[in-house]
Amino acid sequence: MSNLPIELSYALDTFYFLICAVLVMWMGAGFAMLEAGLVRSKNTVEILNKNALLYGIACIAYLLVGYNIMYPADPVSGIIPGLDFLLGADNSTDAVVAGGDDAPYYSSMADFIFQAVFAAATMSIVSGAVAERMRLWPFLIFAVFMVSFIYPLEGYWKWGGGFLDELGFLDFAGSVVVHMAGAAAALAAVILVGPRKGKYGSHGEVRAIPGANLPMATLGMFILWMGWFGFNGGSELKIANVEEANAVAKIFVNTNAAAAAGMVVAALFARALFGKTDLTMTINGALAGLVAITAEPLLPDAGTASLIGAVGGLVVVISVLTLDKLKLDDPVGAISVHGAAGIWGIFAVLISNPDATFMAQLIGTSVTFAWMFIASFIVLLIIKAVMGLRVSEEEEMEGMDVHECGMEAYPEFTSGK
Amino acid sequence: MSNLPIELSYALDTFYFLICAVLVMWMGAGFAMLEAGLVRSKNTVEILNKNALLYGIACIAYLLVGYNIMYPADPVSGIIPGLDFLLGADNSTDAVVAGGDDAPYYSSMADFIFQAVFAAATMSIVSGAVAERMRLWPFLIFAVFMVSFIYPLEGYWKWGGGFLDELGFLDFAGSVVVHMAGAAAALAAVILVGPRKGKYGSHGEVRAIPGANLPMATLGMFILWMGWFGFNGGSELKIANVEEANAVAKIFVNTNAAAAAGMVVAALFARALFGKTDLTMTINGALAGLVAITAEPLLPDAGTASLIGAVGGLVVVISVLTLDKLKLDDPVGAISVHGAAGIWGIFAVLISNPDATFMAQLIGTSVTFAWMFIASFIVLLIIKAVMGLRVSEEEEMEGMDVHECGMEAYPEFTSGK
Amino acid sequence: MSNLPIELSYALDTFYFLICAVLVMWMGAGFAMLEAGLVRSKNTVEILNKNALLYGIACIAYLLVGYNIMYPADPVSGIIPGLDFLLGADNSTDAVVAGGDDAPYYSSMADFIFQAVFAAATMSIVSGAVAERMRLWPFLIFAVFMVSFIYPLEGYWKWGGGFLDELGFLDFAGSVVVHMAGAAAALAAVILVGPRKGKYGSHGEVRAIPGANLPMATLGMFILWMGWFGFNGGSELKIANVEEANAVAKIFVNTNAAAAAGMVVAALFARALFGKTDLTMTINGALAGLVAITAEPLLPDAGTASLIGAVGGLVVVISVLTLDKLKLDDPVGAISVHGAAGIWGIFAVLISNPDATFMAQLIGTSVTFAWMFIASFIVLLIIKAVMGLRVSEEEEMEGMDVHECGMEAYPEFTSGK
Amino acid sequence: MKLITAIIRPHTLEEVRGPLQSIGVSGLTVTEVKGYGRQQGHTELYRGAEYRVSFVPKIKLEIALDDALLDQVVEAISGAARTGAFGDGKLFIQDLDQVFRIRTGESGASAL
Amino acid sequence: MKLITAIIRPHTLEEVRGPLQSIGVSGLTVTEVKGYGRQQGHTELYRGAEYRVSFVPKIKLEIALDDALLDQVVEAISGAARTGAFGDGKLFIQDLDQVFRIRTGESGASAL
Amino acid sequence: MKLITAIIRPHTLEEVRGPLQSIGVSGLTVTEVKGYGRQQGHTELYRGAEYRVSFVPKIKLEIALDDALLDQVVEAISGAARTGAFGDGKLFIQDLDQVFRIRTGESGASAL
Ligand SMILES: Nc1ncnc2c1ncn2[C@@H]1O[C@H](COP(=O)(O)OP(=O)(O)O)[C@@H](O)[C@H]1O
Ligand SMILES: Nc1ncnc2c1ncn2[C@@H]1O[C@H](COP(=O)(O)OP(=O)(O)O)[C@@H](O)[C@H]1O
Ligand SMILES: Nc1ncnc2c1ncn2[C@@H]1O[C@H](COP(=O)(O)OP(=O)(O)O)[C@@H](O)[C@H]1O
Repeated sequence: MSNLPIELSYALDTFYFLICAVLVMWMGAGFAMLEAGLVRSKNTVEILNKNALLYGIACIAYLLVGYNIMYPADPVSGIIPGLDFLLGADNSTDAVVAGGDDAPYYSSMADFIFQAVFAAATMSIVSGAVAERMRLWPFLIFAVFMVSFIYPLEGYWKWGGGFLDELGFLDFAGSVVVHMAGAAAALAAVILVGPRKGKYGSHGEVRAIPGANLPMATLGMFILWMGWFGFNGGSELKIANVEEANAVAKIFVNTNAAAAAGMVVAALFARALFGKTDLTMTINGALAGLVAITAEPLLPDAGTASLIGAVGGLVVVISVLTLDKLKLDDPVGAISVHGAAGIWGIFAVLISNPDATFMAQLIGTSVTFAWMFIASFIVLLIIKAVMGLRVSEEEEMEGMDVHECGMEAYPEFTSGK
Repeated sequence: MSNLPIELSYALDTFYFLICAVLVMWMGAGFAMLEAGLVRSKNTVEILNKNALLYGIACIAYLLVGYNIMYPADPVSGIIPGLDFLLGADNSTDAVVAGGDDAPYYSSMADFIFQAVFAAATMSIVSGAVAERMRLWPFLIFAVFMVSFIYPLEGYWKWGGGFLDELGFLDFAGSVVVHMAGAAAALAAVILVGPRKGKYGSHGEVRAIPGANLPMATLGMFILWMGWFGFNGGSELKIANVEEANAVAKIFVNTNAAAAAGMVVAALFARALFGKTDLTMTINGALAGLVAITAEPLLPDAGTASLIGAVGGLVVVISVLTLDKLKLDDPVGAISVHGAAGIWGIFAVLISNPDATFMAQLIGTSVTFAWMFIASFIVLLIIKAVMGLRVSEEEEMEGMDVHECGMEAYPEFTSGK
Repeated sequence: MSNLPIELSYALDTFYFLICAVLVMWMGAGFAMLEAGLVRSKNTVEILNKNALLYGIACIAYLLVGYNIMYPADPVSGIIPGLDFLLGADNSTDAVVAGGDDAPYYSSMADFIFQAVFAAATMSIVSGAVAERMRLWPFLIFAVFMVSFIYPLEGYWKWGGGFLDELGFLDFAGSVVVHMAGAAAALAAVILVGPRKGKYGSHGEVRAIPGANLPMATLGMFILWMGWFGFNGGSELKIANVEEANAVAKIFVNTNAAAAAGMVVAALFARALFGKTDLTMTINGALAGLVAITAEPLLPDAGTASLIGAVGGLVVVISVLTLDKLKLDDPVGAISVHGAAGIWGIFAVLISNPDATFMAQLIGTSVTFAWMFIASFIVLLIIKAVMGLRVSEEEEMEGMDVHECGMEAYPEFTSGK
Repeated sequence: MKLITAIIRPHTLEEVRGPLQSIGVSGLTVTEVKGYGRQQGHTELYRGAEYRVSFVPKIKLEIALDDALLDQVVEAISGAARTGAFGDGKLFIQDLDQVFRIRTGESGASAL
Repeated sequence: MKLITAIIRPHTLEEVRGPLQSIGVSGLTVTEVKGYGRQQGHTELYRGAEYRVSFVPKIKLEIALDDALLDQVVEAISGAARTGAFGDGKLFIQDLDQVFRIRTGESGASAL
Repeated sequence: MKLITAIIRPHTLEEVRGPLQSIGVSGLTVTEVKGYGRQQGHTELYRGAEYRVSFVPKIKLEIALDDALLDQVVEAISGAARTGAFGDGKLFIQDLDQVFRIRTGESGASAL
């Protein structure tokens, strides 16, 4: 009975963790809706299949091996983690009530699922960037490698206590560890598969390929925004005392403020540039604000958080336009949202966290980028050699849905385009 | 260590508040989907932009000044609050564990975000009513004023401890303070912008203008219903003891019961009137049930709550038909759902709350309505004079999406209508 | 003050229960989206009306009488419960802090709403199976009987402490008590209303009738997956100590793992069979994995949970193909997902729960199936005699939306099909 | 050569196809249209306001064919598309000056 | 008999219908089409890239009628569909060899 | 005057437009249609049941033009729309009695 408060604390922290995990899991639906809304109708079933299956594959791969690589029981060195499979037993009541600094204060199962949904989110970033041309199963095979090894290894370097962590690299909830990492892999994939047919004209002009269902894309944004409360809020890892509860609440406020500011600024900026209020930029702006604040959602006050998000909103618009100039075709803006805004976010840590150093942030970002880009590039190259990455020209013209999935997304509405 | 229970209590209350805030934030998506489903496809991108951006603007405006007006540290009088900006520091552990009646029992940051999403919800009500003809940026500028001053002031009068509160006006979670207030502003806007072209025939006949995507609208209803658990449940403000936990649970039960009854009764009533089961009335009925119970979701038993919701379902159907007779064009039924059912709800408090008086409810409702309507009317009149409120006839005919947003919602499906 | 920990424990358990209830309520939206996506556009408004109204009716009917039948205060025998109406008072603080084994540890109102949303879910299963031909109001009248008596009675036999429970029948969160039960009722309805016109050719060939909106169906899957964390996680009934918190966390992990495995395996299996990656099978696979693990989500380790889900994914694909061979027309695969995978799930309990016996599982399943099927069949037969179950051939050809609801789901897009 | 334009009920399309193929019609073009004739639409309802959907969904078939097939095709379509109720549709026959097959450049009857 | 094909602005459809009915046009077929003439489309914008929507949505009316009604109908459509701006549309007149009513099998003018 | 009706593959529309404009075709009307000729559709799959999507999406172009332009336009469309595989499409040529421009009331060749 006298242990009840400690047990309650453990239970509350576990519950908080589980709810945050559910919110992050829900982001899978957000990515699916966002991407399904921003591709053409003829590639919609395929992108839905990708988003659903990548989530499933990520959960399995991370359970099997990814989690143990990222959080090894017994790491070999700051660079090389160990290798282990599946999950161990959960904490015993005795260990919990024993107290002391090392006593576990939440379920390790809750920890696992929270980490697993992060891995899935990283992979979701890639699917949008290669939409409408990368084949389904080569993509899913890449997902296996990505979630089993590529992502967990860099995750270990920072969050698993590896060398980037020791170096003082600071990334609270993953502006770089998750978002830019996903964007780096996406960049490798985009370079390897090339742009969609017809995206860039022979005279270098950029051709718009409008998405088929904008309400769906907007729903995706709202879902991601909602899920981000779990993403950042859960990354505090504890809520069960006054200080921690305040911290989580502040993270909620800052996350929301950054998203709001990123959205409004991107919309205003797009309007100034184009003369119209581009809804896809409104959406990308909100997401960029969220990515930008993710590296440090706790220390800034709400005003500063708004500014960090606002700059994210500017960055994403510029990045979208720039990538198109570079003929890097990213149908949903994933590289801009998660990559460009992620890099901004990681350096924005310097604004509010006195422990952050420019060099550590730079090294952490560079190392993560290099690893994610190169490792992804090599794995994709091998898959390309073995089975090919891209659909045939005819399949692309007629749509991946019929060829890969034997089905149309909107069989009663779709026109012959 | 002996303070652990108090700290836990604080953490649990804060967590509960944050989760409720997430649910109410999610209502933003609900409004967006509801409205995007009930307008024509040619105005869909614009209404999505409105719903997304108004949420962002509301969060920023409420952070900057609205929150401080609604909950002033140092009010001038029962009518006039103070003026202050941004947020202060959160509660210290010492203040919390000190105990006593005044000791804070949840994070003030959590309080802020919970209040902020309420402000956004109030604004969301307006967007639906003026859909398909009010221009985007004039609307968003109105949102700035609405969330910075107009809504917080009346909010202060009741929830901030102002004169309506002292008067004994009772409105638990905002049937009037939020919902009817939003509807009053919407009414002012509807009067000023006028009906959609073609809505009312020259011989006074009412023409149907069907919404383009009914599944989306239904999703919106479900999202709002889900979010309402946070809206009403969070308004109990505390959960961390037996009595409060019971109270929150009862609020959940009653909220759900009222929505269910409102929905079923509205569907039956519509079927009796029209001979068909009108899905838009089913949707509006559920929302009306929710609005009706919002003023007092705690005291009635579940049976009474069902009755209150059921009457809400009747009220909304009658109100929709009546507004059309009055040539007040409200494409989504926002004024009926939030205004008419809100007024019913505020008087339904008399059924179960012995402290409620007819006069207090009447004065509270009248004052809130008058303020919201007149203040909104004046601000909108000024915006109208400066930049105009309504799109040109040509823009209206061709759709706001292309003109305001340069984009179509369903570019591959939309016909030439 | 010294009671604070006990009160906190009560509050935490209540809060956990309420959140789980919200997640299960949200499954109503999941079913609505899934079904609205998988029917033809001409029957979409009707299926949305069905899903919305059945949820409302279920909540009311369960409140009025269903809950008391399922959990009688004073049961007559192991087979016959009592009859009682509405809800009693909630637990007093005194009773809670008194402690002891019988002391209530969460709000009975929270219990009610958690149970109510389960009843609604059971009914939702039926709506998908009879989509596109069973008339709206006969269906809703059936829902009244189903949620008032048919489901609560078998619920009493197991979860209310009736004879199946005493027999040692084990069904943690309802693979059989909820899912197979719903499927059995659906089967009765499918047999009585017959297949959709044109589904089966005169030479026995099976004709595909593609759903109109696959993104919507995919969203439905994600919503259901999300809601299932509440469905299974809440069925642990307690979280407020180390052991229980670990249990809930493990249930989350296993639920997710089973869904992931079911999805991936069904997709692979469908690809092997058909040469294409059938999105509807991906979706059904995930749901089958969820149904399969529902009977015992706590005891298996995550690897075993994955296997249980994986087999669920195989089962559902085979079942979908088999039902079509038997000319049992189930447009959304409800009987396969909830029935076939539910039966697999109930026997999979034998794998990890040493207390389970084959005989008890068999008897429990058979009794539940027999009761649900026969009782539903009889009630439906009576409704059929009184008012008919099925739309006329002309109504079916032109679509139920115009005839039953006077409205089209996508008036601007739908073609003349 | 002739061009037959047939306006038929959407759900009779499948019934019409078979006979046409057995006659030897080598191709046809389908358009979703709306129209009215003696059949005058129906009313729908939206938030209590009735509105006439005055144009009923129909399918338009266009078939280019050799004069020799004309009567048979008219017969076949009429037979398969008739239900006897208002709304069964119309057949319009026009002269066709010339036909080209894009793939091969053939023209005239051999291009049909 | 003649077949009039009119390409008009979508929102003028309702204005055109009334006059046609009073003249005695007993049926018509509507198709959603896109096109350009002197009116040359407009630009939309997507993620910063402009693109021409070169084809403007139009409504195509097809009306089979007796030669006697031709002038009146041309008049009526022209009058109701004219706004005076580019994009008002075109009328095409063709000969119609034969018409059949599927429901009854009638042919010729009585089938219109 | 002639009316050319061309049934082409959807994605060749953009290739066809340019040449037509250089020839001096002043307007055209586009309809989304489905059809079959030698190209016979494809199968899709839904929940294990195969089904033929027998009609392939096509684009129908209608161009009213002066007789003088006819050959050039036939040439231009054939050239730009040809891939050499089944499904390239057809061209139908019909006489056009009369044309009116609604905006101005002009008729005949000057209305094209
Ligand atoms: N005179 C006409 N000109 C063009 N299309 C017509 C005409 N009359 C009928 N149609 C087309 O044929 C369709 C079916 O006509 P319908 O109502 O069946 O006439 P009826 O029953 O008198 O034969 C109409 O929806 C319309 O699309
Ligand atoms: N030569 C033509 N052949 C076929 N359709 C045409 C032709 N010219 C115009 N159209 C159709 O008529 C519509 C309206 O043409 P419009 O721009 O109004 O020409 P104008 O203003 O010169 O009369 C176009 O969108 C197109 O669909
Ligand atoms: N006889 C015909 N009458 C009407 N339309 C036709 C005819 N033949 C072909 N078409 C149209 O032309 C399109 C292309 O035909 P296609 O398969 O290319 O024939 P081919 O390869 O023999 O030229 C078809 O989809 C159909 O829409």
